[in-house]
Amino acid sequence: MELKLISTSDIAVFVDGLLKAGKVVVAPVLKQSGKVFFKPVQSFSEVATDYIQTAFSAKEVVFPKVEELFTYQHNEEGGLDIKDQLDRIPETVVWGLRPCDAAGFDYLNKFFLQENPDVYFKARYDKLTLVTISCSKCDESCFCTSVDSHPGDTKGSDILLTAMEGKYYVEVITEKGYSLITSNSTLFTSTDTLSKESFLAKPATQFSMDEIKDRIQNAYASAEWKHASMGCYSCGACAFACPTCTCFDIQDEGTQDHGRRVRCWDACGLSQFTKHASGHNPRNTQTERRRQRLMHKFKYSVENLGVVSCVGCGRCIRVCPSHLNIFENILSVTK
Amino acid sequence: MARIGVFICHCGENISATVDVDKVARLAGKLSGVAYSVDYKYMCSDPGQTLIVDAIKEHKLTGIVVGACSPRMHEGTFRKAAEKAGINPYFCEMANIREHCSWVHPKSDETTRKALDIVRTMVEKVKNDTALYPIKVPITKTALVIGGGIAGIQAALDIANAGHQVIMVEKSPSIGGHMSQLSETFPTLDCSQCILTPRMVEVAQHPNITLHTFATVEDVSGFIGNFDVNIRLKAKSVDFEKCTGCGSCWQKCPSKKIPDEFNAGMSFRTAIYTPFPQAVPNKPVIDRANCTWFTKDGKCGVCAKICPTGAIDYTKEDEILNIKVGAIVTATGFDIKHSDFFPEYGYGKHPDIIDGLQFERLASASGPTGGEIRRPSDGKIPETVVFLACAGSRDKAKGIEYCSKICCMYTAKHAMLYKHKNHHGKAHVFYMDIRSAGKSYDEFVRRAIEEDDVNYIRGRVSKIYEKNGKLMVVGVDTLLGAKPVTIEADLVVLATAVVANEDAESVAQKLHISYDKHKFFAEAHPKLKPVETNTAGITLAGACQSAKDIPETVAQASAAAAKTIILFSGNELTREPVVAIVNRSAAPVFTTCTGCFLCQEVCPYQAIEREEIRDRAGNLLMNAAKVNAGLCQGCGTCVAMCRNKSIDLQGFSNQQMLSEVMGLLNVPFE
Amino acid sequence: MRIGYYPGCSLQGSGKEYSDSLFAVAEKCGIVLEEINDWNCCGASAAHALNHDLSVALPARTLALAEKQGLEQILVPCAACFGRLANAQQELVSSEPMREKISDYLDMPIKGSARILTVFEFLQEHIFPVADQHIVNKLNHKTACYYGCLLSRPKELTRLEHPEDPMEMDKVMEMAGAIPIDWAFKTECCGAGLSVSRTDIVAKLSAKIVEDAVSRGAESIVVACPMCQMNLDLRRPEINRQMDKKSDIPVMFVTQALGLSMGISADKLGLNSHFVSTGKVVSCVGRKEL
Amino acid sequence: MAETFEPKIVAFVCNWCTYAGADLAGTSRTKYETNVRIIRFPCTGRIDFMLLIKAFQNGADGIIVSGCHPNDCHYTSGNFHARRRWMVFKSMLEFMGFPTERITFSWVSAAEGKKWADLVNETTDSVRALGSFTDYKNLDFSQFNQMDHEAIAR
Amino acid sequence: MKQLQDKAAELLENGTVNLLIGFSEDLGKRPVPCFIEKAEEANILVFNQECKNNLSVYLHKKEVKDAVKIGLVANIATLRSVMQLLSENQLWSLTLTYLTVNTAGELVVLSSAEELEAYVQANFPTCRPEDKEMLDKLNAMTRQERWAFWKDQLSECVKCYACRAVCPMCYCTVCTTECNQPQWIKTSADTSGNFEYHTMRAMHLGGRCINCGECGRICPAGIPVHLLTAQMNQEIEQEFGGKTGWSLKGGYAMNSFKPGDKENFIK
Repeated sequence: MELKLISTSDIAVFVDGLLKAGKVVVAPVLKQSGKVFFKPVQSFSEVATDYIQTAFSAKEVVFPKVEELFTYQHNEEGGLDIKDQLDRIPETVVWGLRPCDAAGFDYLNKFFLQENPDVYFKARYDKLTLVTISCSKCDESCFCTSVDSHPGDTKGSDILLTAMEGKYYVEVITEKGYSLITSNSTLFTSTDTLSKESFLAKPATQFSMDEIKDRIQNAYASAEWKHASMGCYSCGACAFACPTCTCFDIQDEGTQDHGRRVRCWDACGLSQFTKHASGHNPRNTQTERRRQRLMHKFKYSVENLGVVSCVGCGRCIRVCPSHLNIFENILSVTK
Repeated sequence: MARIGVFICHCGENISATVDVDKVARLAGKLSGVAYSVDYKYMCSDPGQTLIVDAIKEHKLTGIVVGACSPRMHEGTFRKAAEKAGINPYFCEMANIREHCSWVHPKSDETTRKALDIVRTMVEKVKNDTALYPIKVPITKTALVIGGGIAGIQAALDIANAGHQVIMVEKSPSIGGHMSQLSETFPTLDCSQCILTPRMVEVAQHPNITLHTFATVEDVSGFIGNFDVNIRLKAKSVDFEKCTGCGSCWQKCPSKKIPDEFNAGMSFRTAIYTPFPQAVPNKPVIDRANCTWFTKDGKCGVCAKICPTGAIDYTKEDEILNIKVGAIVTATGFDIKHSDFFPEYGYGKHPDIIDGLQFERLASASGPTGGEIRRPSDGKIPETVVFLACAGSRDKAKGIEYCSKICCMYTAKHAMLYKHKNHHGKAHVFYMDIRSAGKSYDEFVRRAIEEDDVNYIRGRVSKIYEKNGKLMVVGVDTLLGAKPVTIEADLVVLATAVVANEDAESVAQKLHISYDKHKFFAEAHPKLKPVETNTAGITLAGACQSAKDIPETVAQASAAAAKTIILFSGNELTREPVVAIVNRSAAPVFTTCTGCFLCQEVCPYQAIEREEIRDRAGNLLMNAAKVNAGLCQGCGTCVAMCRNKSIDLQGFSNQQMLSEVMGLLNVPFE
Repeated sequence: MRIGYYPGCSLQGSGKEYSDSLFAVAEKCGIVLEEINDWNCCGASAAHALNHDLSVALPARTLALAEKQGLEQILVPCAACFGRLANAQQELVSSEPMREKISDYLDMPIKGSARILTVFEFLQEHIFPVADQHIVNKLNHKTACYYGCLLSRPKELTRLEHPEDPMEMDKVMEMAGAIPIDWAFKTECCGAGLSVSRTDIVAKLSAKIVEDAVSRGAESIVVACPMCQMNLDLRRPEINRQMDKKSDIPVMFVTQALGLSMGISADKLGLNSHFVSTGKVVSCVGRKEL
Repeated sequence: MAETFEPKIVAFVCNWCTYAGADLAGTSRTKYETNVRIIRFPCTGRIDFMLLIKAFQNGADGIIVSGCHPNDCHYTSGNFHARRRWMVFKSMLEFMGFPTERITFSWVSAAEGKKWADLVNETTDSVRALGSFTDYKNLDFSQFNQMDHEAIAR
Repeated sequence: MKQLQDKAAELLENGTVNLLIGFSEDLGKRPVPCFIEKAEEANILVFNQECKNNLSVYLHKKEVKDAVKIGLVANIATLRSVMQLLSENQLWSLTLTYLTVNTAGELVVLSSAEELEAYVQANFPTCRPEDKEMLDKLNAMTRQERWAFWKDQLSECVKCYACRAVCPMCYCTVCTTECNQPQWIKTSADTSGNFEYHTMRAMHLGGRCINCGECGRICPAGIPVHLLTAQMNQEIEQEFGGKTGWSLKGGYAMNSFKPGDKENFIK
């Protein structure tokens, strides 16, 4: 871990430098809808700087909403030619994600790589560097501090930037991060004092994770689940916006003769998610589906991977059509 | 895994001249799922078909594509071949590489490539074909004829004479309809009743015909071959078993001042009555609305006292008779425009301005005046009679744009009849155009003008008013210098418009048949299905479909009968299985149909029914659409309308059509 | 409900008794008629023969003024005026371009939304409901209700129930205790347009009307159009000559008749300003049943 | 592409009128362009708008939809329903900025073999002029693939 | 407000209603859908301009269906969609009572479909101005500009199907998007798959959509999907007449026809 400084004016130079070096830079871009999305940019001028949180998380850089696993083609000999694109994945830098998203990557890593690693995820992740910018603002949906994180958390990041007057603190956390700045080392000056707290946002703390962790153990039977889920329209918005939701569905598109196999996002909130061919559905009501989602975040993933899989980014609260609130729900079911 | 056989036909030179058939066969053989592929000179020839049959057996083919001519040409042929070889005929598809390819393009690689594309498309379809089996619908070989006019009578007799049972329903107490009211008929001037009554009697006596007079159709359900009909037998108050038709009851009946429908209101009848002397059945019924017994509870009762056989029974109630029939002939006839429809002619106010039917009664030997033309007001013989053709017809302002068709002819007839009876009288006819198309029709009109010197004036009449005992007919003569003319008449006869019965709409709704904006029943196709309706098994006869004269009516009636007899010629009706079907599956899904029933509205054949899906306890779980294969004609409009694809069309299923598109465009190799 | 009122030239001149009686009746029934400020000529009957736009613009101006005045109903008693206004209104609502064009001419905004009432509609909707409180004596005589052409044609505008044989006025007269006769010339033309230029034709046409009415025993003719009234009344000498018999059958406006039955004085109703004396009829009022 | 672009055109036609019309064109040996491939439906009423979308998605450059003239429908009203659907479908596509000139709607009766041939020729010419329907074909990349391609482009 | 709460309490008390669907406020004082089964809870109810959700969509929900007797605190859009649903033979298993607040600010209680129809027709909403503005803006663009607009918008769609989930007219138990024999709609959320999905959705809703605008409001990617159906409704109303959610008798323009329908676009 190394500590450096960079002046605000040099940021653009740094990013454009990365682009010149042939890297794909994926950064927040403000679209006409007024929402901010992660997009590949051609120059720093496209990058949005004033935003609390992007509409969707940066997870799709390693876990695209549609990932073409391979294409197949019926050949004259009656066989199939199969091609994948793994070798075509470029060096990529994600610029300007928030610490909560970075923490999300930490979870994604565990999920995809812990046992029998997923080659597609790995191929992308290996070529990925995360440059995080800590939060100077937050809103009532933010609750990272309730899930053992905070607006200046370095978890999952390769580099963490923190803005202060005229310059940025640069915390270089990993090798990947280090190699990224060495490519343009002249822009950075070393420093050893780090006092960023005063520049960080102060999101409200909704609950203490430790208490929740043991209270959740017997939450399954809580009668509150029904109340917590009545308003749910059973759309997948929360899961698709979530930095740690990893459910997917694999589909073949095309004909017997030729087509492609794709991996698409899926969501446990969708009514068809657990539906059997017979028509029987073990999670037949939204109550069960919502419980599954929340229990997975706060209990099952702890049991399976040893970490809570909610990073408190608050996206699910912002996107919910009926304004369901994950921390309100968690509090009510663990009462 | 499908094992498809592809058979490319040269059609002599017809295909091979421009298409490289050998290449098509060779490349088709490489398509996934194709197990065998061959080309041959004449696939439709016996050796060609044998080749197919053998190939299917030898290579265990599950389906075949014949690349040859249009399916409209030989689909049947090859499907039979497939069946012969032991596979379901609906696993055979034709790739039209002749009409749509070899004949319309020059010899070139492009043409060959197109031929291959067409074949590949059909290969994709065959892969998704499913076994279909002809739909068999049992037939109840009894026909229901609604209406006892000349149309109904003709249809009933034809069907009955073909050896089938017929049930005839007539709402009035006697059959005969409007024709029985007519005096003479054009163009021959022979007596209407003389030619009609024998037919009426024949109906009454025919062993295959069951006649229900004074009865109406209550409701109709079911479908072609299997209609379930309820008939309301109105209480006659007379026991026909006992009644001998002696007539002493109506001679003695005290309430004698009821306008007589049969004489178009120009004379009176009694409350218990037979409509006319030659009525069939010739037995009276009590018109309860006008009978003192019913109106002044229990007073009178004369007929009961007088009846020698004690046939009168005031306690009788309406009965509902349920019958099962296989086909229905609708012959409910027509009506004409009535009083106060013509304020400008003061119609309804003045007794001497009458309509065509009233004149028929005046002219009829059995009419109120014994066949003498006397005017209703004072019974005098009119010296001047004015006839108005197109009274209401062809008149937008009156909401009747159509031509009533029969008026030109019967007006000429009326004028003639009048002249024949009063040689010195003057007869004037106001007309718009004379429409006398028909065998010896125009000659007939000429005769009226030339031999019987009827004065034809081309123009319309703006008003008729009375002035010192005369009817002033104010009109215009558009030919002779377009001058207004006023004729002082003693009697005016309006050839009023022919219109649908006032209950036509409700009848149509009971039968689930469609009708036009004038409430005339709609034929299934204006040119090719003039007697069928959109509801299979229900046909039309006579003026209920549009204004018609007698010969046309009789012809259509026989046509309707023929359609019915054809339907009855087999024990069951076999239909192409190309019909729509709503998916069904096991609980808890049952079906993906959401029961919005929007499909019901688009179906031209009322083939979509509601099914209530209930659990064992009988609780209603859901409503779902269900296709009646007996009615469905397989157009598939409902399929395209169904939002979540719950309804599909066998033979042109979503899977088939989509894979055709996919197969056509995703070219595996060139 | 405010009711606008458009007199037009006749009701201030030849047909003054029409408006007098109309106001008398309205007053009796406690109904206020608001005259349209600064109204102008309706254009009948010359304008539409000369210039189509003009024939729309003239009535349109009046309509625009009415709208400005916030009137949603306008009573137009004169048959000719009614024809023009109703016609113009239809043109305005049925053609957007036309509406814009006209409102440019006038440079006033115009919707053409106000409802234009015939005298019959006015009587039916506003007088009928309260009439029986005010009708004090029966007219007690046979009368021929004469509608003329402008009140019955075209049927789309005049909205009569039976344009060929209208009954609207007959109903009013029945209510007033008269006995409307059934006759044949209700909607014939009296020759209005030619009133001045071709009195001979007027005489011919009007004679038919008077003759039929008389021959069916009518003791008065009731009209709702100033032109009709004028022709049948003013031209009586010519008419008599035409019929070559003398008829002194009076010709009243429907409102005058109604007024009588409400006990309003003949004077106030202007019944004394006719050419053919109305005395006979006035004297029938309240007499024993026929 | 050096040689002139040859469009792929799919025709969705009803069995009773247009398909028969095309047959007539064949029996009377009327020559026309080879670019059109016919798919037979019982009735225009059966043609699902999704099939048109699918056709474009799978590389069609143009589409013909054709059936019986009004009042000639074998099933009396299928084409009337179709007509409404196409009217709305077309305007909706236009609203989405879709080049609707690539879709040709037409009535071709069983007697109009000539009209069919002309229709095919006209449509082929116009679509050929419009060129390959790359607008739509280019949609067929996931957002991530787009990132890849942009990267590889540099 | 008090009035509403009391009435709701009364209905729950006397058993006219087993479950009442309405709005309460969350911590951020935003109105959120709430579900009340006990009279004493009725005091959390609120109703104001901010209550935008179209609650009728919940009537398809199993948990709600089970309650059978439902009370609905509804804005006009919600009532209108209930009308449309009734005309499509839905909701037959429910007994519905509607509570709403009219323009005069008084509480209105509707307890029968007929009352509902009368009220909706009397208070029928016009096209929302903000929609109209957007539609005119888009229609003024060139074809290419529109294409670019939608291409950019749809590229953000992740197929979370929130637009479908909040739509009361999307009540199919299995949506076409879930059909895989054949697969009509690609599961892929790539732009062409999205184009396909939204075209399909618009076609299925045109002439049925009641323009509540929920789908557009809640899209997590901020895509104005509601404009597609708004445009189609506008088109359909102009060409064929008939308003959605106007009559219990329905009158869905897309499965009726007039022989004289426009056909100038047909060769």
